[in-house]
Amino acid sequence: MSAEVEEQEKKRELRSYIVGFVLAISLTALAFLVVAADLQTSTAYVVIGIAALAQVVVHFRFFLHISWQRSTRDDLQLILFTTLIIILMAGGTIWILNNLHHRMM
Amino acid sequence: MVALSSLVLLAGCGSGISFLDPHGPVASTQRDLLFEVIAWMMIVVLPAIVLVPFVAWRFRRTGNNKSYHPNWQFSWPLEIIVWGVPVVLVCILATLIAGKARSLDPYAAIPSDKPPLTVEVIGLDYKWLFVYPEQNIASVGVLALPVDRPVRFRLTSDTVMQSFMIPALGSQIYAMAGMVTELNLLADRPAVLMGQNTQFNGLGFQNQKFDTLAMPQADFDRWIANAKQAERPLDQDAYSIVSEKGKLADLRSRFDFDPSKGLIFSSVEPALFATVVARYRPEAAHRHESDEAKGPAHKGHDHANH
Amino acid sequence: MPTTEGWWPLLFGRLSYDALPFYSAIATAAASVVVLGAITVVALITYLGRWRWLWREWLTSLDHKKIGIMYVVIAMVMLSRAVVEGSMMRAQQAIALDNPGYLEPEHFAQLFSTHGSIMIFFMAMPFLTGIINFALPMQIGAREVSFPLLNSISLWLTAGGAGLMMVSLVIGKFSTGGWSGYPPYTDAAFNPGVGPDYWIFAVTLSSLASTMTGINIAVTIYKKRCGGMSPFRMPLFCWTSLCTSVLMIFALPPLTVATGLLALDRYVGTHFFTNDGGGNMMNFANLFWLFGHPEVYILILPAFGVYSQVISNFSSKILYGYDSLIIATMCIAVLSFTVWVHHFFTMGQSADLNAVFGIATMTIGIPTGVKIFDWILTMAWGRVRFTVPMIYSLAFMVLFTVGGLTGILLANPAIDFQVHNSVFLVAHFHNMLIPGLLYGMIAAYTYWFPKAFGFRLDEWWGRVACGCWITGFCLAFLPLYPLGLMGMPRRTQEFFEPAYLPYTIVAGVGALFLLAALASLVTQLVVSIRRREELAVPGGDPWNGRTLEWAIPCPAPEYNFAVLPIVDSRDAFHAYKEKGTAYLDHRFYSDIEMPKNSMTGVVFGIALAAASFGFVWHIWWLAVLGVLVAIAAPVARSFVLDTTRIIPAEEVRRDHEAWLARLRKLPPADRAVETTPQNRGLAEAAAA
Amino acid sequence: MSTAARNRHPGINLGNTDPHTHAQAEETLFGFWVFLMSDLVLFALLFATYASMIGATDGGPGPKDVFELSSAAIETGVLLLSSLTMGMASIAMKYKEHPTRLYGWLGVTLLLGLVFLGLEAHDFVKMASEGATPQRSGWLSSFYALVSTHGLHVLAGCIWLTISIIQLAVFGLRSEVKLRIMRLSLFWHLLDVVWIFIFSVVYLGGLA
Repeated sequence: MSAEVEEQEKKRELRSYIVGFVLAISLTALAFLVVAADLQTSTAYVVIGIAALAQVVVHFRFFLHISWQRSTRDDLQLILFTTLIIILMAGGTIWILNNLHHRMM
Repeated sequence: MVALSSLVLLAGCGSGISFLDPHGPVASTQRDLLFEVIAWMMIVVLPAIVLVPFVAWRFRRTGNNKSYHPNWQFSWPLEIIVWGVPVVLVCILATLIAGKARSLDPYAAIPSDKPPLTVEVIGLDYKWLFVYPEQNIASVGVLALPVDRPVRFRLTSDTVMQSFMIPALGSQIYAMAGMVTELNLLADRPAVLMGQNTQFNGLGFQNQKFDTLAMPQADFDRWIANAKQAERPLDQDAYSIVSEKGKLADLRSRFDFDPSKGLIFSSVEPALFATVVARYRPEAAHRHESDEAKGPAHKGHDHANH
Repeated sequence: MPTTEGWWPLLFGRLSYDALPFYSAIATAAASVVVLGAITVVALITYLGRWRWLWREWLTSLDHKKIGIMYVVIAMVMLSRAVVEGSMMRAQQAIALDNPGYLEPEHFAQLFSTHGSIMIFFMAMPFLTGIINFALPMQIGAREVSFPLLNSISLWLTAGGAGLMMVSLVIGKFSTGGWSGYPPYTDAAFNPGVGPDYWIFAVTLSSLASTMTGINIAVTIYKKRCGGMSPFRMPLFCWTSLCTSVLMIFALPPLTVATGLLALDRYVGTHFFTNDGGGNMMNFANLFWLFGHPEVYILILPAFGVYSQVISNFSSKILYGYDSLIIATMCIAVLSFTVWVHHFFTMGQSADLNAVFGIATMTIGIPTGVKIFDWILTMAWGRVRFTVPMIYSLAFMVLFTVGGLTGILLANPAIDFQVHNSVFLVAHFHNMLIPGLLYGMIAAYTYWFPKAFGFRLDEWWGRVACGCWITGFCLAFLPLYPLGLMGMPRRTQEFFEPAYLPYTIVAGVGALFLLAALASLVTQLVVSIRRREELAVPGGDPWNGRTLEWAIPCPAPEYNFAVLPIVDSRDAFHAYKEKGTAYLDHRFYSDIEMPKNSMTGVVFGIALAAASFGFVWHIWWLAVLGVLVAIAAPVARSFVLDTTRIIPAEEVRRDHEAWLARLRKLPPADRAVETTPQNRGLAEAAAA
Repeated sequence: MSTAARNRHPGINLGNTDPHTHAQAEETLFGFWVFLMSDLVLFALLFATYASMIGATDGGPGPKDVFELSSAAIETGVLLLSSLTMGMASIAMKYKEHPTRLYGWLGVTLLLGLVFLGLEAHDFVKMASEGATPQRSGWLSSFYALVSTHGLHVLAGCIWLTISIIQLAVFGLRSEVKLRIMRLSLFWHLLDVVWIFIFSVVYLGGLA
């Protein structure tokens, strides 16, 4: 591997971290500002939720180097399967306990 | 199989302890559903049970069979049957579940031209306390019900989680501290029925049984009138004695009563049930008061539609 | 006894003379058996001078086969205890009509709690983990698992948990809250004693161990397959092991959370599941069954894999519907995460919610049904040999179908409202776990035993055991179905309905058969060891096997394969034999790098078990010390860089060629003499 | 290049600069990644428990009484910055930059981790002094369980960082040490992902 290619790759990876960091910090700031600005609660929830999901994608993309293009790998499948399980478990828990709460408390 | 076919014989014996000998519409629907599901399931169960020994014996090594196909491993028609039949069967059974779900929801009111009788049930360690708020009496170890009139139970617990069940009448449901669950049942003929807790709650668990006396309205009215003469109010002191850990029979040292007839209280401290609930969940007290104001009959339907 | 003041509580926490089991004669006897058993084992090893051998060859070994065997040993020991406990309960209920019987209520409650906890966490889980550990790497043509040290750590965590269970029999009382340990009953307010703490820590150790095992097995299957072993060439046992390990990875965390939060409630005074303070006990049920339902399939899937191997092997026929079975397995694995509410239909949630989960539950019945019919079709047009593993498989298929029927009944919320918490439920899950899991594990034990030790198990005693397990199961559990329909609740120490009595007596007789089955298994082992010369199968292939593990000697060498195989079909070894290339001399051998032994696992497991004991008895110095040692052990190990050793190519060549030379002198055995001493492990197909 | 392109795993890949370690990394990192996913499920359930207990204050203090936006914001910033420095450490390791750089970045990450833990401990002490202890209500129990589980993970990460620095000094940049740092950086980045949900759901959700 030539030094030149290596240098390019290094630059690309450095840039990836910096871009990721800037995106993440902006999304974080957005979410905090929405709360600091005392927006209407439901609007705030929506913005916080979207910012959080976007930031998760940013972290996976820029810090953990997961992307759609290399989807032949097992890792992405693993992440997607984990997401499915988490949605089932956490979503199910919240659904069930809310339902029970409404019916008996 | 032997065990399952003997079910039919069972219906006769042990009267009043089981939904196989139902004494109300809920239990009888459940029994019919049980047999219906078993019948449908025979479509796959019988072939499997017959084919396993048959195929194993037919193709035994020592058998005189020339049809040996060691590499035969797939057949589309068979595969379609193998997947298709269970899929269709499960679809049929799913409609059975979906169809009966709401009407058999323990919270759903039982259709009747008579207004439901409300009974408040408090689970204690190794006994159930029944409060009749309209009649202002209470009982432990015995539950009197008028026949052909819906009963709406509201349940809570003053101890660990328990499960309230009168098998011959229908469903069971958990009773938990600080929470109120609901159960709607109806007895359609007079009988003495077994009632119990089915959720293990300690060393006296096996003794947490009670007699459910399903009786004609006139007898029920007489039973209430008798109860009122007991001159034994259920005030805070009496409640704290009843709610001590122990079996019903243990209460004989504190009250004078015949355990086979149950311990009856002639009056009940106002809002005892709400007090017990609020002990664990103070904010719940308000909610239930407002619920009461809305009217009880409403509630079952409300929730069924959630 | 200075138990509450001075130095005593600092040193010994809540321990005192009262912790010894002299409150009941039966408990004292049980504790004595444990103590005497432990002393006997220690004395025997000392007498034989085998401590060093034990330490070097077994305890610190990172060989997946030895770890697998040690798991199975744990499972067998715990199985013995739990079968005896189960029989004691059946005996109690056989005489319990209006009669408190011979067991105290508290003792009875401890029994159903330990019986359930042991059977699930310390019999079933170690058994299947052991079998997978033993067989899977050989089946995929690998020399070891991906993380051998992690494997040893998992083993020793499991052993630590099992040890804690055994200690609870001698010191203090175990929980009376059942294997599911529902609060608030198990909260400090209602159970301030040490029982629930024993349960929490034993279960948590097992839970952590299983999570790590799951990771290890999944990665092994993903990354360690031999050349040509594409996923759709793996034996079906590998597929079910993969699905099981995925379930372990994702389903054990809810259990860890549930037991962890319960521990916080008990130790710190938080309000997760308490009656008051805003606690919500329903979340415990939710979390526990988020684990509990996938757990059912963690238990059953490896057994399904074993049945697939056994039925194909002993029908001398390729598995019917291989792809179909794989799809069915994957469906089961995913669906198993969507059904947990059916364990608490009666908690009060809405009818619609119950209906959704009821229908999801029944949906699992589809792939399971498919499997049964695929197995039947595997036998069809084959040549079925009724060996012991095959008899277990046949019994399984029939009895499991009955369990499937009752499972569909329980999946219907309206019916569940009647039979929930009844002995119908007890009958159902024993119906799934005894014919489903246990028969499969014993079949696997019988099937792979020669690969582990070089000789077959005695066939006649195997059949006796098999007959006893089948008769015992039918008598002990089928009567519980009608009993449950008649409203008899589970966990009842006494009952008052005369109608129940005939059934409980039959069930009690069944328990005797189950005890006999256990005794037969022990006898079989002893008889087989005595006859080991006659039963030896040095050829390595006693069953005319189809998969790679049969291509190597019995017992298998440490490195499994002298040269890593390359496969080009499913049932690779069978294909080699057909082509006559099963036993070839290899031209090139290379050095083999194998992991060195390590004591890290032993130290880690014992340290956490000791810490758990410290927590249970509030002996805080022990708890802290144990945790610190447990952290220090892997850290210290990370400073050791020299972790592997090389087996020289020349040694591998010598051993392999010696084996081949021996093999060529063996008489090929016809399948008619498969179970006789004439079977020396060379199948006729290969010889032809 | 072709194998390097095929064998990619989360985080920094050593394909071009150290093919030997890269080949080993495949299996080890996949295993660690699976562990992280299992750990995520554990966090998901703590979140679900928290969500189900949001109303369970039992008459005690609620989110608006005990949370401060500014301290949550500072903690978030510190943790995010530490993710960046961890990334810089990975790059320094991959491209064999001068050892002091690697030490430097790892050291800064460790420092940021410790600062984060200090801030969190300070928050907890302050809350407890206002009566918001874990024993006060179900909601507070679930809050402490969730946030301190994350905190414990950060603590474990800090210990791991310390050990890595020591091992770098003792062994130099051997494959084993590299693999450990690669796993550590995955661990660290994923803790940051969990923190996104904590500040969004717990702090911002509670204060909004």
